[in-house]
Amino acid sequence: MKIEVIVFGMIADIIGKQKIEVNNCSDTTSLQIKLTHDYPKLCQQKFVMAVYKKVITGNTNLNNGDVVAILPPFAGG
Amino acid sequence: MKIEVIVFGMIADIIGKQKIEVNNCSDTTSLQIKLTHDYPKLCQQKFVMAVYKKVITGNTNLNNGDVVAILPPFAGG
Amino acid sequence: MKEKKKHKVFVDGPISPSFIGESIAKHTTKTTIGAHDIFLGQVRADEIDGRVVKAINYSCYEEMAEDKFYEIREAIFAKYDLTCMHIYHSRGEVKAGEICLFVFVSSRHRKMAFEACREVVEEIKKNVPIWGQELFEDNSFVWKENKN
Amino acid sequence: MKEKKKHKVFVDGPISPSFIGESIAKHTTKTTIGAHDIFLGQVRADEIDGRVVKAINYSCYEEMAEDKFYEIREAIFAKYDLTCMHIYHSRGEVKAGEICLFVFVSSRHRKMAFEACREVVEEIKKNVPIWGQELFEDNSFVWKENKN
Repeated sequence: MKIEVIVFGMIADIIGKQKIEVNNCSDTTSLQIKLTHDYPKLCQQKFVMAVYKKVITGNTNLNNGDVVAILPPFAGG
Repeated sequence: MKIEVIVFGMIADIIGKQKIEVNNCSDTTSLQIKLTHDYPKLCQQKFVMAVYKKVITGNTNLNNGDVVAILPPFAGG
Repeated sequence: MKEKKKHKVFVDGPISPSFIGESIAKHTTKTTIGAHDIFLGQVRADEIDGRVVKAINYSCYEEMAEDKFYEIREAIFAKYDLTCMHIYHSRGEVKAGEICLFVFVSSRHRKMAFEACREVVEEIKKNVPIWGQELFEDNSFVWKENKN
Repeated sequence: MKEKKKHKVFVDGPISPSFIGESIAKHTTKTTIGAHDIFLGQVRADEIDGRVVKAINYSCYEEMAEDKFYEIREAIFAKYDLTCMHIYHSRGEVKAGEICLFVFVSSRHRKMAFEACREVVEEIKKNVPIWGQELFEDNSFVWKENKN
């Protein structure tokens, strides 16, 4: 099972690319644990996650091929 | 004793000119009584008076040569 | 950085969109500004008793109006931390669809700009001696009344 | 009279003052409008740890941002009686003193225009996935953080 993870702003600086693939994460909490394990600097970073362009507020199930975005605090305007 | 009275907007329509001279009014209340006597249509009209560009809120003494403006409701913007 | 220079508020006829664009462009050098709020009053083609307003003819008690604009300016700079503020109001005829009032407030942050701009517009409507004849196609008119 | 046509929000680089002037001019034919409120965000030359910001480089999650702009638009037309509303936001580099955000709200009366414009700006700052690198003279940068 593959999840496509897209990252923005300072999160992209930490991860070093704009898109990664993550295997074997069945929900957003396990995805977050895996990402902070692989990229420890993420722990010091504020961010929200969006599944298919919708910001999630609690743990959300993921399916093969889902697109999850990691979004640091917005700074438009 | 002469008071110079300047009028604007619909008040000028009622009086038929933009400036008149009024004699023997020692305060703004007596001026108002004289004006509404001479121009009865003023009674149906909302207005404030300004002495030397300051809107007055109560009866105000007048001296020879004072300039009093009769101002209908403002409609700027 | 505060700019409190007094300029002429009244302009003859409508305020042109290109003048507004040029006013905005002049602020490019003021790099402490983060937020502008601009209010524009535009003449509506209102229908009144079956007749349609084609223009408003503005008149004012100019000496008193200039004093009031100055007081509004002083009070707003005392109350808010603004970089600059400009007011322009038409005198004479302004057609429906054209602009008769231009209030331009600039500040570091948006909160100040929004609040100050709104307050200036309310003060102008309430305290500045300006009147308008709403002119119809047949050259008859009614005196404009401001609503809240 | 409501105009809810979806247009592209993102523009590459700064929003020019003449574009703003032209946008205002386009509303001359809409004679039910009595009030416009325009908010402009301008890049500040802030000093951060002794270095001065020379520009902001904006990036976004474009697909999500366009969805959010659409949601903001729908919600604001449902809540307020507006004639029209336009939003433009920069993408890429915008120098200090240049304009990066243009929100343009038009209504019959000023109250609606003021309230809707302010609400749109707050919604953009809060809910649209846009980020900015504050660039310094030496090409180093920090990520911009929005204040309330």
